[in-house]
Amino acid sequence: MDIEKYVILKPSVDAILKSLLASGKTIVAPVRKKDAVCFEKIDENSTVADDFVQTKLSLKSFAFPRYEKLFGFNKSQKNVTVNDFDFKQIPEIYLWGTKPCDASGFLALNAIFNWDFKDAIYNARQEKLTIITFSCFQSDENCFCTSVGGGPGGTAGSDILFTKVGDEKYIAEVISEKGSRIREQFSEFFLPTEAELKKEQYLAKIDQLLDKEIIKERLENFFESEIWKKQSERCLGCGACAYVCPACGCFDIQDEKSANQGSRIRCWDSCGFSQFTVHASGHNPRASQSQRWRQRLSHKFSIMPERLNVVGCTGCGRCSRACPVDMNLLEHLTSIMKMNHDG
Amino acid sequence: MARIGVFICHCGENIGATVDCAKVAELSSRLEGVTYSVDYKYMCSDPGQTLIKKTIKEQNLTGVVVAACSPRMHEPTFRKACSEAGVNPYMVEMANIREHCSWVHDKGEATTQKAVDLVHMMVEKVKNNKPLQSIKVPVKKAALILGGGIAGIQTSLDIANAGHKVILVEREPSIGGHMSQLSETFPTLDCSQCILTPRMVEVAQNPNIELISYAELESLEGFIGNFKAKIRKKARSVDEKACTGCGLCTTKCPSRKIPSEFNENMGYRTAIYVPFPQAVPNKPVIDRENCTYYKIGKCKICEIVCPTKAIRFDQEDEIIEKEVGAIVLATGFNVLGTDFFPEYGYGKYKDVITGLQFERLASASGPTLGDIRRPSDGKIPEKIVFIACAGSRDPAKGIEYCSKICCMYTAKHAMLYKHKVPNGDASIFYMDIRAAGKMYEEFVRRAITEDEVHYIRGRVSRVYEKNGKLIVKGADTLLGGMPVEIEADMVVLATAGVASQGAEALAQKIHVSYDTHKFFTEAHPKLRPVETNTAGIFLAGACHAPKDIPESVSMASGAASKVIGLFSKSEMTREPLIAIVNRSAPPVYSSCAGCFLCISACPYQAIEKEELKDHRGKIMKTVAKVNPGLCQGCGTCVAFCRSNSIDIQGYSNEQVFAEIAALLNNDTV
Amino acid sequence: MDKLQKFVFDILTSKEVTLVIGYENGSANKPRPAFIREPSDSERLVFNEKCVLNLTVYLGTHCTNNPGKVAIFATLPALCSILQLASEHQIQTADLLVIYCKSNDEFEVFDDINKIEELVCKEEVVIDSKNSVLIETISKLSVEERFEYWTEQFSKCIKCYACRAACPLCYCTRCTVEINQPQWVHSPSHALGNFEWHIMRAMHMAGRCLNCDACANACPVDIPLNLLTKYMIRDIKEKFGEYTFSVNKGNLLSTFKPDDKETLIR
Amino acid sequence: MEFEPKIVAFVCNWCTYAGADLTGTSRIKYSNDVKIIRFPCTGRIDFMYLLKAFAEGADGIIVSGCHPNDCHYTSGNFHARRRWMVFEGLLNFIGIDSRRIVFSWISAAEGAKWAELVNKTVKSIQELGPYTQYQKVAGTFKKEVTNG
Repeated sequence: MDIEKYVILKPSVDAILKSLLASGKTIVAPVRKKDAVCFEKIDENSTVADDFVQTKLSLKSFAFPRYEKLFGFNKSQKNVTVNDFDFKQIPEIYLWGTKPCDASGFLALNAIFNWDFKDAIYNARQEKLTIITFSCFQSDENCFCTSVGGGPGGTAGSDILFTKVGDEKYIAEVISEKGSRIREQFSEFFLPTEAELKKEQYLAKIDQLLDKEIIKERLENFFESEIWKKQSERCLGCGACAYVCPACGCFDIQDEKSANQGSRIRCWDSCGFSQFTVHASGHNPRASQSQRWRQRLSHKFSIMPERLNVVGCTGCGRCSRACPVDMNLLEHLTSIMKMNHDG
Repeated sequence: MARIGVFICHCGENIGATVDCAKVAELSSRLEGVTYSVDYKYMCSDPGQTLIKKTIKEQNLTGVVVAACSPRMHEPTFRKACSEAGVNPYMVEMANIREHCSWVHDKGEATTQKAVDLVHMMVEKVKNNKPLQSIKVPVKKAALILGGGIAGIQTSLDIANAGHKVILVEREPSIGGHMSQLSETFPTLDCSQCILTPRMVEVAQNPNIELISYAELESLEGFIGNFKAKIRKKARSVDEKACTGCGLCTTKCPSRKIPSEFNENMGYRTAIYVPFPQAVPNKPVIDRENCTYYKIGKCKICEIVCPTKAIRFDQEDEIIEKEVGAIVLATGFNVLGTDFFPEYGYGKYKDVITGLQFERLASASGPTLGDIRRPSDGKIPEKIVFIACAGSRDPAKGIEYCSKICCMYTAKHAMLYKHKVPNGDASIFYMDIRAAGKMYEEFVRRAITEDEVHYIRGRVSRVYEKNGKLIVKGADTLLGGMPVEIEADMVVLATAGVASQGAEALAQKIHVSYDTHKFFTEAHPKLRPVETNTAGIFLAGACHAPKDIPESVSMASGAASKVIGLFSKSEMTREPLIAIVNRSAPPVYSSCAGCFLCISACPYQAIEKEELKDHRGKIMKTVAKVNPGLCQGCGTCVAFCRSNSIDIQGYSNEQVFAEIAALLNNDTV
Repeated sequence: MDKLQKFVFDILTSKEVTLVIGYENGSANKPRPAFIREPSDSERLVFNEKCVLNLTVYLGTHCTNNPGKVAIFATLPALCSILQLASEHQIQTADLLVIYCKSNDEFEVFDDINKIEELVCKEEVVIDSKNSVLIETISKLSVEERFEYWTEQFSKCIKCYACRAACPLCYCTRCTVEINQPQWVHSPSHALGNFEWHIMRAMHMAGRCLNCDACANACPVDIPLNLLTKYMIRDIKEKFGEYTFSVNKGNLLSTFKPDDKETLIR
Repeated sequence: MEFEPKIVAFVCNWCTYAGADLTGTSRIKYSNDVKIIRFPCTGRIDFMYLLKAFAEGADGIIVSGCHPNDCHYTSGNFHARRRWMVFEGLLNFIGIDSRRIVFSWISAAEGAKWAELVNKTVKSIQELGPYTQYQKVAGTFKKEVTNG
């Protein structure tokens, strides 16, 4: 559907939140904890934080949890009963206060989980999410959404996007069916748009430093380049970057068992781990950290655009913030940009 | 898929009266992996074992759980029975439903349930058991004996007479050790040399014994059954083959005033010398420190007089390599010198001597030809005082232990003195008289009653010289600590027996443990007294702790029988319940990270470094390796290994996890 | 060029070493690891109080692959690390040049590990006051409250293993969490998996932890992991009298004294 | 009815297991809430086993082996002792109630002491009640897992 534009007043936005809460819906929103802002289930007394650049963790866990039980089994004496995944247990969640970069992250995940095999469980969780996004009016040196096709006011992946214009007013963009359902439910709040009102001037300023086309083209030719060794030399091979990334979809399957029960569990995994690609034989096609680093970048900026035609990065900058050794993604991509055509 | 048979034993009433065995069998049969379960009155009886064997064949079982008494009782029985029926013995486990269940709980549901739980645990364990083969270690049937004192001699003879090769290494020029220095021996007072020297000769003549004297162990590698020893044969400066032991050289040698070690420095010897007339081998040695030729470059008289031209001034130390299957340490002990005792004059007073020196005075072959004479002026002492426990049992002196032999030899000394100086006066200061041993107490009594030796219970605080006399100040605690002062002509200190010098270095060289006093430690204070913790290395005599002759000899024979036992087969068979460091195909080779901290955790030096090479022989990884010949299976390294690269067969991590899970999730049964 | 840069310039020019592992300024002027091979690059090097990352974590990988001698910037914990790694046979100290940095123009150079040990022996391993206070506060809680505290902290854990990757002493080629037969540690980041992981990690640091805080600094979700090992350092000092690093001493848990405390025996 | 705690005993084969055998031969009665897992030596007992036992639902744990200097392998129990001293400290700090873990030395001759230890332990665990706090945590891998 085409995006519908409205104007909505601050009190009305608060009212929507209140009445959603009142109607017993599960709302997940950013809340300020003592050390940081993080998304969590809120209630009437919670205060939603709106003055922060970025949470440590992305929102992907609400469609792609850190770990989830795919199925379980119980043994009693010699008979085994299997308990399949219970789709009914999946909660309906409103993600309130999502950032545009996180919202667009779901597009990357959707692509990954529906590329060849349609992942029923992921899709079911995704279905149950209503993503209510607020445009960014602040950013930091790690933000580069504009360089990967997004933006502080980007609508991709959201159901509704609110952009604060002045102190009392928001521009509301209704982007999807789920979005319009909310608009219909609270139609009295959604006022006709004002022609002269442009959200751009109210958004955070994030310069576009990269060209994803050029990067894609570079990566395709850089497979053998020395740059991977150089860039990854300090990489410790942990999973921090992948786990905070809104667009990383790699997972591992683990079986857990006790004497008389067990379960198959899907949990996050990272291409940065040395064990990620180890074969049963012991052979490891990506034996060195530089190969793993190359894989990470190629996958996000060349393979995914090529096969899923979406960039595997939303420019949220979390990986750069989380990295213990400052593997700054923007910096690395820039240096790749700067290199000549064939490495 | 596991096919496990469960066999519940009633043990007559022992289990049957408290546990509902039929029910246990019934419930066990429902356990996953259990194909058959039955209860029977006496599983360990012949019909019981036959029942098991029969079932194994009929049901073609892969594993067996016997629920009966303690595995410490019958595990071997049932493992043997099952292996006879074709099930690997290590696929058999026992659930202890007697000692740990029926005997300690009252009859009832709960007790029966516990029995089921114990069976459940073992069923889960067996599912994770792996068939194991017992370990075979080749054994080189030759023994290395270090030390040629009475203990070493006895061990050598016993092993040699059992038909095995023996290499006997002695540090001194001759074997014989301290016993050869003794005059008479308690409690029989027969002459020490008269009983020892024939044994020494036997050693020399036994074709199975290779005697290497004037030599020391240079290095040792390998493990039980397969040691490689390097022996340094010190330069004798004499060609042993050419030398006939005529002794002419020793009579002609010009440097004659060298204190004789054999006589505890109370007599003299020449620079080229044989320690004592009955020495074995009876070949002289040149003491290069004191030989004129080595000092100033001329003399060579011995070379001139030697009828067989056996003198070799240019001879050098020789390293001899030997392969042996077992080693016996018989390196003996030393006694403290008088200089250790400030209160008794720091050894300044010539006439304060040690017991060992007294032995030489009393010995017919000694410097005084058996007369008791004062070292200072050669006078026969009219009053003599013996001080027992000189150093021993004295924490202040750092020696808490009892030297064990002093009470007896002091009594002996007093007797010998009285026999030689009938009107002389002998007193003994003692703390307690420890005369535990056959005819020992009687011996001491004789000294007191027949030979009128004065026993004074008390310590001597001081000995000092006063116009030619030695004033011994002490107290008689039996007379309420009444001060005693004796003007003696001679004082004999029963100085403590201590570890022979070099014991510590040797222990470190061959990795055997030793106590704070540098005596070697036995593997178990009660049950393995002649073994060390290092498999294949045994102990004999006073290197383990001060001992008298009979004790040393019996310990020596004990060690010998251990060695003979080891040599009774060409392969040593060991239980495969040992630790193993994992190995896998390249490029991984092993998950061991090679920190080698396990080496320090292992009580048996069983862990070594192994270099894993690729097909070109290039070293890819250096990792830990457990030597199956040495590992005793305690599993300390397993629990220590951070990467869990070591596991132990029979108590593997998987087995333990299964046991824990089974024991705590009994809702299935 | 400050003294430190000059020194590095010289040893690279003279080919005494072929690689220098140090710090350079990264994003937002935060120091980050730098690997210098060209004398000209030595200008990039910095050293200041913000340089806390323990560079010895790179010694294993980067030294084995490097032709020639390696020089490394070291803080005090890094010195301990070098001793510990040597005692655990993880590094060849022969081809290592250690630059113990105090500031960008005050530093001490070691090419003999024994000299390092002499220096480290003099320095007691001390828990900084901030963390001591935290440890105190936690210790004062009831046992249930402590469990709740850690349950909450561990609930943040996403099992990214940055703590493991940043620790110089976590060098195992196959970590125990990667074993699933048997499942030593539940690998998903659920409550149990996280408890098992963090307890195991701490235990494996017993007597080895360098007190360098690399783990806590690396944690992307700010779990105060270092409190666990710092507490143990304190505890070990109390129970075994000392907490030192040595090339030949053997590890706390791989050695023993017959008269060790056994207050827990009932 | 009275709470019957689940208690696992990790014991060494040579001293405590034999001691428990002696309890049996001496027909000394004790609570059946304790079940024994046999190890060659206390040195073999990995600290993770204790966590696993709690995860599998144990309310209490007994760890027992040879008295110092009596170890069949001479030093396994010394190594174990250090391990437990350190582990106990860590568990306390993390809030795992070390009162639920009883460490003891019991020789092959101390059959009566074993019975005593078991009964004492059962009693003290009964006073502490079921270890729900840890079992709640452990539940996460047994029960259904929903959003992370």
